Parts: sequence; C-alpha cells; structure tokens
Amino acid sequence: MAMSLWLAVLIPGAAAILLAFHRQHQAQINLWASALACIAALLAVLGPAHAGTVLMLDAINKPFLLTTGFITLTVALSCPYFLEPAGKGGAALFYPLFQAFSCTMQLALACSNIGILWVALEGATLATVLLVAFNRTPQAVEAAWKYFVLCGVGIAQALFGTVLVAFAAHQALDDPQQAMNWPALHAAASHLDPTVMGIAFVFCLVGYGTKAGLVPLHQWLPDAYSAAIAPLLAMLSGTLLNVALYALLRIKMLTDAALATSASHDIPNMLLLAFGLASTLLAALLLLRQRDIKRLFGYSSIEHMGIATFALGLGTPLATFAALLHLLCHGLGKAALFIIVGAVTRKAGSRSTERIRGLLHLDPRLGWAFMAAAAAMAGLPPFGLFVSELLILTSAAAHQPWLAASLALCMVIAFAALLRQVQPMVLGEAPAATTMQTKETIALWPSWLQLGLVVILGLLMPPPILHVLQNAAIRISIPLP
Amino acid sequence: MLPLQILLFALAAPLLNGWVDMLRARLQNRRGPSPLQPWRNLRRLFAKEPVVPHTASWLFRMAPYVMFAATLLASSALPMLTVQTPLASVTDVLVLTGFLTLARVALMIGSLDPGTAFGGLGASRELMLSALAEPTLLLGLFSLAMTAHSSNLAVLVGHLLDTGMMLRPSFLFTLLALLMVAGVENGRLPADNTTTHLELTMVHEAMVLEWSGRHLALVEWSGHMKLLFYGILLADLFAPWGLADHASPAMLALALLCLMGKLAALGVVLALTEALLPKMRLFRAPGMLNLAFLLAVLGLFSHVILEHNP
Amino acid sequence: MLAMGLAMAAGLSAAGPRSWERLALQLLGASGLCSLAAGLWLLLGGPSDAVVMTLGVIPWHLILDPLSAVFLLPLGAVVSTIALYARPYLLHIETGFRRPGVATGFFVASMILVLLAAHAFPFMLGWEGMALASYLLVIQHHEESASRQAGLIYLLVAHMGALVLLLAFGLLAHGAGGPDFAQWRAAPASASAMAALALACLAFAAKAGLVPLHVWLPLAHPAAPSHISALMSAVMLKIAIYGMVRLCFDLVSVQSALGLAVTMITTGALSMVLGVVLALVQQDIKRVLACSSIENLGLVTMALGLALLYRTTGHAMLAAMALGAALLHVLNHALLKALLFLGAGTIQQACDTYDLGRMGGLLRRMPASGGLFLLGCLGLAAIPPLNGFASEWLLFQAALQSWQMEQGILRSLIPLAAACLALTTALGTACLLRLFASAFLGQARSRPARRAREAPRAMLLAQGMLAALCVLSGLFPGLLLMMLNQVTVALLHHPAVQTASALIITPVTATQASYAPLAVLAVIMIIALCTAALLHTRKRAALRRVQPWACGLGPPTARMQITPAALAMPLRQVFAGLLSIHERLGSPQGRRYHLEIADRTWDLLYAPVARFVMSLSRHAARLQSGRVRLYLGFSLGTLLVLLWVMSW
Amino acid sequence: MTSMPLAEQGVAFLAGLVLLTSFVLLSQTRLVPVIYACAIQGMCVALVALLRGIVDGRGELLVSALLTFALKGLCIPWMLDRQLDRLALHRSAEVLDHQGLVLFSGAALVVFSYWVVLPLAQMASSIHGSVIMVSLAVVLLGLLMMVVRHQAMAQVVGFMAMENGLFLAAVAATGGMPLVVELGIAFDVLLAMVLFGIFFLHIRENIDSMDVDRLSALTEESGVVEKQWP
Repeated sequence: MAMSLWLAVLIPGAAAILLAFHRQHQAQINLWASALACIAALLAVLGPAHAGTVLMLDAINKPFLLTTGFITLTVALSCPYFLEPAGKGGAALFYPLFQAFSCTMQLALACSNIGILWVALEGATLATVLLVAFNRTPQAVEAAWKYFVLCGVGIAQALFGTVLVAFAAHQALDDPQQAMNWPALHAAASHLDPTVMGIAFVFCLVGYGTKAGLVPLHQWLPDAYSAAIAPLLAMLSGTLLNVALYALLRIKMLTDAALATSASHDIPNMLLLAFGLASTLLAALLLLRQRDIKRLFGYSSIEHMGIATFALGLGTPLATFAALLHLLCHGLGKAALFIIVGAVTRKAGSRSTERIRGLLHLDPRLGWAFMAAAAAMAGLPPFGLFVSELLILTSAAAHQPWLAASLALCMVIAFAALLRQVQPMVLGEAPAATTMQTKETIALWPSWLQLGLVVILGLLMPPPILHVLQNAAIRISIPLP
Repeated sequence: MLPLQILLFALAAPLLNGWVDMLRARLQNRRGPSPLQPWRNLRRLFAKEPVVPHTASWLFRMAPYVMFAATLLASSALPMLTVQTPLASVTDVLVLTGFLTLARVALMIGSLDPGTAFGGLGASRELMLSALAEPTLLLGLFSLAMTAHSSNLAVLVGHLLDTGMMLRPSFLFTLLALLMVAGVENGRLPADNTTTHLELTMVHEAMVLEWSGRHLALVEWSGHMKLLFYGILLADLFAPWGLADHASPAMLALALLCLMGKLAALGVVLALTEALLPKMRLFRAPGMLNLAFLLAVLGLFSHVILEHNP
Repeated sequence: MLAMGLAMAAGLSAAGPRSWERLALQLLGASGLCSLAAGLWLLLGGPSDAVVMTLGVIPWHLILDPLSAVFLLPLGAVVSTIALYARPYLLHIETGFRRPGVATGFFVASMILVLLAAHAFPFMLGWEGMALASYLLVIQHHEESASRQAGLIYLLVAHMGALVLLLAFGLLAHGAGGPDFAQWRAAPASASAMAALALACLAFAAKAGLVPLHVWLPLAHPAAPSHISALMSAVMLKIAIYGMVRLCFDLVSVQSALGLAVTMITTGALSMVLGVVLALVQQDIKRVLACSSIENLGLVTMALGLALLYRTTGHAMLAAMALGAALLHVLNHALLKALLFLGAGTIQQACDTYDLGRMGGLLRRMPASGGLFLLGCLGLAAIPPLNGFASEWLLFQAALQSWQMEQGILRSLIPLAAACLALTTALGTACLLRLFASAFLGQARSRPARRAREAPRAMLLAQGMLAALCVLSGLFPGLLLMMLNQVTVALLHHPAVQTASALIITPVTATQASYAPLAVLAVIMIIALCTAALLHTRKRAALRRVQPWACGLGPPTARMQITPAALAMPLRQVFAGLLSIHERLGSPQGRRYHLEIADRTWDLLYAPVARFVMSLSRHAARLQSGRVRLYLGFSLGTLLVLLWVMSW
Repeated sequence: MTSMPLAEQGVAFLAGLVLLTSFVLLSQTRLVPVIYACAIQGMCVALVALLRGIVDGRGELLVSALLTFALKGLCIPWMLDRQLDRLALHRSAEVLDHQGLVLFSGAALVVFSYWVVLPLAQMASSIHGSVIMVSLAVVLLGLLMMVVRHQAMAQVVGFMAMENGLFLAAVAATGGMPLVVELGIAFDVLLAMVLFGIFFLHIRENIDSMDVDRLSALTEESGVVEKQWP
C-alpha cells in the first residue's frame, strides 16, 4: 500500500519533468500520467491506514486524495480541447506545469511532515502563477501578479505558523526529529503549549485562509479566476481550495487538543464561524453584480468555502461530516462546472453573462449539462450539496440559531443571484449573432460522470465511503484524549 | 303542509307587490292600479308567445325556471304561518342565503347570455350591488343565529318567541342593516328604480330586457316572491308574535291575519321610502352598503360583547 | 409506497424516446389511481403500513397514516385525470422542452414523498424536489420572457421557504434530540418549539401562497401548461396545508399557540379578501383561477387558525369541527380547481388564447366543456347543492359555536373572521360568474373564438370524471366527513361532525343545524319540473328566434357587448385601495384605453427589499477595489486583529 | 548582556542588526541601497544560523546556513541588480508618502510583536525566545513595506525581508528544521525570485512603469448597470 501511495505522488512529478523536455504528443503522456496517478490513488485509498515517515494515509486525507486524483484525470481528458487555440508553445508550457501542480497537490495531501505540506502548497502556487498568466493579456498579467503576491504573503504567514507549531512540539516532545510529523503531533497534541498553539493557529488560519479564499483575504481569487483558462480553473477550484482547507483542518485538530483545557478553548471555532459567515455574506452580495461568467463562479466557490468553514467552526461530528461532504461534492461539481463553462464561453463566443443567451437552443447537450452543473452549485435536490447544506443548516440551527439564520439568509441571496444570472443564459432564444466558434464539441461525458458522482455522494452514498467519512468526522471533532 | 305553504306564498307575492305600487301611487296622489294588477300582468305574459334572441343558448331558456324554483325553495323553509316548517330541519339560515345567491346567479347568467349591451350593463351593476349586499345579509342572519346558538330558522324563531322581545341593541342594528339590504336586493328606490327604462339608472330592469312571454312571467314572479321573502323574513325575525306553534285551523287563521297585518305595515314603510328617497348615483350605493355592513358588524359585536349569556 | 415507485417510474420512462410518451402517461395514471386506492383503503379501515430503510445519508422513514391518506385522495384523483387529459393536450404543444413527462413524474413522486415522510430529511428532500420539478414545468415554454420571470420568482420563493423550514426543523430536532418525527411527538413542549413552529408556518405560508408571500402564484400558474397548473394549484398548495396540519396538530406540542392561531386567522382573512379582489380584476383566465386559489387557501388557513384557537382554549370538540371543515374544503377545492384549470386548458386549445377579452360565446360552440365549466364555477362559488357550499357551511357552523368561548376579545375576533368569510364568498361568486360569463356567454369577440371546436373526447372524459366527483362529494358530504372523522379522532380525539350519514350531516346537535344537500336538490328538481310541465301543457312550435334589442340600431355586434374589464369595473372602483391601478388613454388621440393592474404588495414589500440588497452589494464592491497594496493591507490588518483576539 | 556566553552575545547582536536593516529598508527611497540592505540582512540571518549550528553542534544547520548565505546574501541580490540594469531603474527614486507615519507604525508593530511573543519567550531557552520576537517583527515589517511601497521591485524586496524573518524564526525556534524542509524552502524562494524576474518584464511591457497602483484594471466598482428586479 505504501508503494501505491508513493506512486500516486511521484507519477505526476515524473511526468512533469518528462513533459518539460519532451515536445511530441504531450497530450497523450499527460492523459496516461493522470490515469496512472488516479489508479494509484484509488489503490492507496482502498488499502489500510499507513503512517510512514514521509508519507502517511489516514481517514481524513483518504477522500481528498481520491477526489484530487479523479479530478486531475477528468481535467486531463478535456485539456486538448482547450489548448487547441494555444498551439504548440502554449501546450509545451501548460502540460509540465499542470502535472507539477497535481504532484504538489498529492504531496500536500499525503505528506506526514507539516514542513513538506507547506513546501508543497508553495510549489502549487508557483506552478499555477504562470498558468494564470497563460494568455498574456494585460488583465491576465495583473491577475497573475496579484495572485502571486497575495498567495506568497499568505503562504509566508503560514510558514511562520508552521515554525511555531514545530517550536511547541519541540518543547513538548522528547526527540526533536519527530517534531514535524502529523502522527507524532496528533499523539502529543494535548501536551502542546496552549498560547503558542493559539498564535500558530492564527498564522495558519490567515495563511491557508488566503489560499482557501476566505473573505478578508479572498481578493486574488476572482481576478485569478477571470483570467485563467478552464482546465486550470477546474483544478484550482476542485483541488487547491480543498487542500488549503484540509491543511487548516489539520492545524485546527492540533489547536483544539492543545486548547482543550485552557480558558479560550472555543476561540478557534468562533474564528472559523466568523470567517465562514463573512465569506458567505460578501460572496453572496458580490454575486449579484457579476457580469463575467468565470468571475461569477469564482465568487460561488468563495461562498461554498465559507459554508464549509462555517460547518467546521460548529465542531459537532455531524457538522464536520457535513463539511467534509460539502467539500467533496463542491470539488467534484465545481470542476465539472468549469469544464462546461469553458466549453460554453467557446461556444457562445463571449465571457459576459449578458451576451450568452439561449444555450438550450444553441447546443442542447451543452445547455442541459450547464443547467445541471449550475443546479448542483445552487444546492438543488438531487445533488450532494443539497444534502450537505441540509445537514449543516439543521445542526447550525441547533447550536447557533442566530448565526444559522444569517447563514440561511446569505445562502438565499447567493441562490437568487446565481439563478438570476444563469437562467437567462440557459433559457430563451439564442440571438442570431452568436457565431459558431468551434466546430468540434467537447466530450461532455467526464463532466456528466462527475455530476453523477455528486448525486451518488448525496443521495445513495455507498457504505464504505460513509464509514470513512464518519470516522474522519469523529476524529476531527472530538480531540484525542 | 309544505305544498299548501308554497302555494299560499306564490299567490300572495304579486298581491304584496300590487299593494306597494298602489300605496306609492296614492302617495304621489294618483289613483294607481289595483293590487290585483300584477296577477293580471302574469296571466297576460303566460299567454303571450316567448321570443328568444338567436345569440342566446339553452342557458337563456333554462335560467328563469332555476330562478323561480330557487326562490320558491327559499320561501318553503321560512316559518310563514307555523314555527315548525317541514324543510327547517334540512335547511338553515345560511342555506337560505345560498338559494338567494343561486337565484341571482341564474338571473345574471340569463341576462349575460344573449350578449347584448343592456344585459352586460345590468349584470355588472347587479354584480357590485349583490356582492356588497350579500355579506350584510349573511352577517345579520349570523348575529341573530348567535343569539339562539343555532342557525336553524325554526329554533331561532322559537327562541325569540319564548325569550320575548326585550330591547337588544344588536337587534336594532341588524334590523336597520337588513332593511337597507332588502331595499337594494329588491331593486327598490335608493339603489335602483323598478319602473324606469333609462339606460343610465336601471339595474334589475336591464337584465330582464331580453326575456319575453312565459320566461318574463317567471322572472317577474320570482322578483315579487323575493320581495315577499324579505318581508316575511323581517316579520319573523323582528315581530314573531302570532305565529302558530301547532297546525290547528284556528291558530293558522290567526297567524294568517297577523301575517297580513305585518306585511301591510311593511308595504307602507316601503312605499314611504320609495316616495321620499331620490335615486342615488350608482357609486353612492357602495357607500350605503358599506354603512349597512358596518351596522351588521356592529350588531354582531354588540351581541358578542354586551349580551353574552353562555 | 407503490404509488411513489410508479410515479418515479413514470418520470424515468418519460425521459425515454418519443414513443415511450404514451407509456409514461399510463404509468402516471396508474400511480394516481394507486395513491387514491391507498388513501381510500386506509381511511376505510385498513392498517397504516410503514417502510424504514436507510440509503446513504438520508434515512427513508415512510409511514401512511390517516392524515397523509386524506391528502393522498385529491392527489390521486387529480393525477389520474391529468394522465388522461395530458395525451391530447400535449400533442398541440410544440414549443419548450420536448419531454415534460420527466418533470411531471418527478413532481408527483416528490409530492407523495412529502406526504409519506416520517423523518425530517426525506420530508425536506421531497419538499425541495417538488419545488425544482415544478420549476422545470413552469418554464416549459421558456421562449416567452414572462414564463422565465415567473419561474425565477417561483423557485426563489420556494427555496427561501425551504431554507426557513430547514431552520425550523433544526430547532425542533435540537429540542427533541433527533430528526425523526416519532421523537418529535414524544418531545416535551419547549420555548424553542414555539419559535420553530412559527418559522415552519411562515415557510408553509410561503408555499401555500398566503398574502405577503403570494406574488409567485399569479405568475407561476399561467406560465405552466394547464394540466400542470391544475396539478400545482389543486395538490401542491395543499401539501403546504398538510405540513401546517402535521406540525401544528400532530408533531409539536406547545403550551399556548394563541399567538400563532390569531396570526393564522388574520393572515387567512387578509389573503381571502386580497385574493378574491385580485381574482376579480385579472384579464388572464388562469390568473383569475390562481388568485382564487389564494383566496381558498386563505379560507383553509383561517379554518386551521380557528381549530388551533379552539384547541388552545380547551374546546377540542369545536376544534375537531373546524379542522374537519378545513380538510373538507381542501378536498372540494382540489377537485373544483382541477376541473376549472382543465377547462381553461380546453378553452386555450379551442381558441389559443388565455385572454378573457378575446373569448366569448363559446357555450354554443363547445356545449359540453361549457357545461362542465359552469358546474365547476357554481361549485367553487359555494352554491348550495354543490360541494363548495358544504365546507363553507361547516366552517360557518364552527364560527357560530364561538359563543362557548370565555375571553371577550377572542369571542369578537371570530365573528370578524366570519364577516370576512361572508364578504369573500359574495365576491367569489361575483368573480367566478364574471369568469364564466365573459368566456362562454354572449357573442365571440375574436375570430379564433368564433371558430372554436369542441375539445377532444379524452379531455372531456377527464373533466367529466372530475365533475362527477365534485357532484358526488357535493350531494353526499357525509361520506367524506365519515373519513375525515378518522383524522380528527386521531389528532384531536373528537369526531369532526357528530352524525355524518350519507344523506344528512349535523355538526353539533340536531336542533342546532343540519344540512341535507340531496333533499335540497330533490325539492328544486320537483319544483322546476312541475312548473315546466305546467307551462308546456299547450303544444308550442319551436321557439321563434329574433334579433336581440339594441335600441333599434340593427343587429348588436360583438363590440357592443360588455367586456370583462367593464364587468368588474364597479367592484374595481370599490376596492381600488387594495390594488395599484394605472388607467390611461393611449395614442392615437386617446382612442386606445390601457389598463394595467399591479399587485400593491409588489412595491410595498418586494421592491424595497431588492433595492436594499443591491445597495448592500454596491458597498461590498468597494472592498474589491483592484489595488494590490490595499489587499496586502487587508491581510496585515486581519493578522493583527486575530493576534490581538488570540491574546485575550 | 554581560552574563551571557560569547555566542549568545553574537546572536543577540546579529538579531539587532537584522531588525536595524528592516528599518533601513522601510526608509530608503532609492532602489540600489534597498537591495544592498536586503543582502546584508540575508547575510546576518545566515550568520545567526552558523552561530547556532556551531553552538549546538548540528551539522545540517551549518549546511543550511551556508546555503542561505550563498542564496540570500549573494545570488538573489545579484539577480535583482541585473534586473535593475535591464529595466534601467538605477536612478529611479520613489517618493515615500507620509514617511514619518510609516516609521512610527513600524515601531508600533515591533512593540506589538514583543507583546504577542512575550509568553513564548519565557519558555524558550535563553536568548532564542527574544530572537523569535525579532523574527516576528521582521516579518511584520516586511509585510508593512510591501503595503507601503509603490515600486514592484521594492515589494519583492519586502517579500525577501519576510523570508529572512521566517528563516530567522525557524533557526531560533527549533534550532533549524529538518534538512529536506530547509532545502524545499530555499528552492521555493529561488523559484519565486526567478518568477518575479519574469514578471518584471511582463509588467514593464504591459504598463511600461513599475508602479504597482497602475495595475488596478480588475475591479468590481466599475458601475454595473443596475439590473432591475423582474
């Protein structure tokens, strides 16, 4: 099992290096590498939990590993369609960085050392900066610069947090070498010094919060999303946001254990609640004003990240289970949505929500796919997000009724904004002026497969996945004695 | 017992109408036709040949019969001579208003069917007047039913008979409200003029314009019967003395006499109002009907709050 | 349970190729009949069966008990008639989605799921699924912007209601220690339960279209195809009432629900009056029916409020009667409204317009559907022998018994509500009469109306079935009340009506009041027949046809006829305060008369809220000003604030 | 001060030097001295790591100290200098607005970081607790510099100052993190510098000035037509 875990991480890395120097039929190599990585991840996840020195696997990072591998595969399938206008040079730049990015994602999830986790996330930022500036327009350069500066600063603050965690571990643990490994840290979590862990949590919250797009630190996200091309968007929203929250989740487990005895034990939860609510509110309000389709769904990502953080802040096992379910469904659904959005912008020939009209008439297949994906994001029934929002709201109403009411209000505003933007795009007459951009159409079956997975995760989740999520939730919400 | 009451009711209706017309003529110091004139009109109309507009459907011919039957049925439940009427156990006060509504709906459908200007005009005015008058009637009967804790007419009149007519404020308000409603429902002067044919003012007459022959006779007759229905209703509720409690011939004769006296008095009151009050503008009528509705609600409140005896 | 499986199958099979359309409709009809049979079988004495299975996250506890059986009856009846009706109706539709069967199937399945759910999560799943499926049906003709706009508002209000309901269920689950309805019944009364109940009733009011939240109803129904708006109006609105009854009377025990009862009565009265006034002035035939749904739902809510009031002041027997009246009106209104909507569908088929101003004189061209429509109108207008009158009469009897209450204020509230009821009944009769007259009577006002053809046989058969059901429940209310007694006994331990034989129903005691519709009809028929026989003794030739009188100016044309707007003009003047009316004489030279009637609640409640949210988003936009240094400042600021917070 | 052994005195002196250089960075207007100050700061941090390595006898700490010295002391300043030549920015000076306020807030940040880190300082052994405080102050000052300065190059230097602060914290807190982590961090910083170089060319090419405020095209405030509610 450890072998397949190593494979899951190393294959993308090797592919990145190979693609960097090898120019011919890069698309096939990229596809095969992602497929192998996904299979390796699947094999690793099916195996038992494993706590190695460099890589580790436990209930919490299993679901994320699987979804990241799967999303990488589906996005790789759609890459040729999107890279076709960029030509040979663009592809040569895109594929290696794409594989490097997926390698860093897998490494961040599977690594057992918090230092390596930080290095992997920093690597992910570096890999994506050039991709955001892929099509060289002034807006793209500006978005990339902002993305790079803001995420760089954020990640630096996260490094300070990691250092403080190591410092606290250094004091508590006997052998300093083990001071950075998750299993050791979790074991000794209750002996860590509360004040140090508190400050470390703050730094990590601001650092990884920037990467996850929580509100006061979210400004880079809409700009980066409006500039990036669709496959990158799918990867960013599908995996990067989840990994950032995964890291934050890990640190929160340590802090909860450390602060369990001290007076300010519920401050981390309060902070998460505050950040979650602020993100949902601001994202909902700004959703009303959007005119660019990619920016619109960028804000929708911020809103869903806010809801998940709010659920994590609640702290009960049910709320944490719902938060994990929400993250998984959102990752899968949003990745599928951005692939379809990319195809829609290519088909309708414009990115502004006011000029895309009557998709159902233009291309019924694409129209229905877009409508289904948007419904998934709006949290409508058959999809998993509805079930997770249902669980979150009911458990929130039980513990924090007033906050739950305000969260519900924000969700309603967001739903209204999304509906008001998406409905004219899909329904109604297609204006005659829309010229047919591309003749060949994108293969939509991967997106439909992902949306199907979201429905399965929601309504009829198979028992094995249910148990994995349940004991992950229990481990997160109830700190180890 | 039931067919006798229905027959008596049907025959007396034109007589009351004739009596009121004669009184009004006398007040305007002209001789006026004899009270039997409405009977003669009905006999003449029954003999004439009915004419039907070719734009009318089967509803036009069926409407008069439904109207006549509904009004007759409403009258059968009224305690005219004896307190206990056969149909009382089956229908109550609310069902009576339902029959009146059925009659009015049949009239309006009949008037709208040929699709002429007059039918539509009369129907739209009648729609407004009846839509505002009916709640007052319903509410008045409802507050009276509240006093007797039952909506069965016979029980209500019986209760009023044995508790005697002490002066209750709710009765006074309800009496005024019902008087106004009776005036409007029967197309009497404050809201509508029965004798006019002027497009600007007529309501009831406009609807009846297209019928002829036996259909017109039936419609006229049910109009008369409606006036008698209101007369008897007011008499029973507010002056129940003299009603026979069991069907012995002597008691019946006495009850008939009392009834004739009461109806005559009501005829005088109606004639007086017709002679004195000018025709109101159509859109002043809702003001009057709102006043009637207010009086009925006031009656209800005064009963509920002041005269509460569980 | 079988019914829901069939409905789901219908939904899926409709997704199949075009040829499966017929199969889908048959499956839908079968599921309707199945649910009708399940309801009847339970109410006539069968045991209540339950299904418990957990599938993924959502535990599927489904229980069929008397209350859900009563609501299954209208659903089954309407769904089976719609399956019959839809076949010819859909042949004419060429715009919009090609397969409406899918959404219809899922719509019916989710409604059945809501009725049977005995656990908070499947209830919510069904509730939101119902909203989504009906949204897909409302935007069936998504070419016109009006139906898109209606769909948008409809789904928004439905989703808002669903979220509020989620909050309420969360509070209740917290109080009772678990989301299962059985736990809720056992839970003791607590303060949070009262707040949760109020929230839930707010959500149900939004779904039932009561006054402040009714704007979606007059928009959504005309947009959907007729058989779907029949299903929505007849059944979906009742599901909200089912929720209200289930929570107020069965699940949540609250010390005193006085405040809630009074608000329900006032909201009910308000939506009755406003609903009927709106219905009076509408020009579109389906809007009139939609607004009259608002009025009838208001009536049912007032009855429920009355029942709740009686229960809190300790008169369980009267509460049972009021609840019985409410449920009876739910059944009657479902049948009548479905009949009228299907009638509207046939009219639209015949002269492809919904505008009353362009119809007229259809009775001669379409006698059968005209007669059925007349029956529906009379029934809904509460004319004695028919079924609309029975439930309103029972409600009046319930209001009449208010003298047994002690507190003076409450005792005066009920007669006021009775006053509103009286006014609404009168106006309802006027509105339905106007609807029937302007559609069927007089002369045809437009060429399509002149050339209207009778509806195809299947449509008439469907309407005929519904009309038969209406007449049956009108003449024999006792049968229905016997079934309703089971529900009121289960909920309030008192039968709704003391003696409910087939012929006569007496709510309290014989001396007080009783009503036998069959006898009433018998006497009317006897009198009418004997007068007709009396007059027809002398053999008459065929009736002579002449020109109707038009002051001698030649034959009256269709333009001389009164228009629907003019028919309602006097009443519109009287109630001008409730509506925002804009009349103006347009070009050329003031010969075109324009009349727009908008709902006043729109600019009293919805426009200010929308403006406030937009201004909020303008302020929020300042946060994203585009300057990198400002963003870095935010990051530094957050860090410092958090460090300060942490070091308390 | 006198009671401490010689090595600790050295560390304290070097930490003070690092704090001084970050204040110099804040106040310098011309770019060339800014780069030199950043180089000095890098060297001091490397020397602290060297001293700590010698005292604790940890071999890998020496390796990372040498690596940092080479990277932050020499290589990155040389790259930045070459960029200056290519962009011909030698002479360009940036007028710093309300200079006094910035320095005062810098001092306030140092006091604040001291107040925050105080409970930690008692726990750590001897001088290293105060070194953590210095490193937090340097990180905050680096961030303040990025917020205040308009020049893109100055912002990059601010970023480098933060990295130095972080390395100092790592050394002080845990006596150097495991080698593989150190290598990863150093590699990331180098890569960041390369990317910054590429971006300078792009920015210059697009808005032909290095002023960051000019980069504000992507904004929400552009008046979106108020879509009327239906």
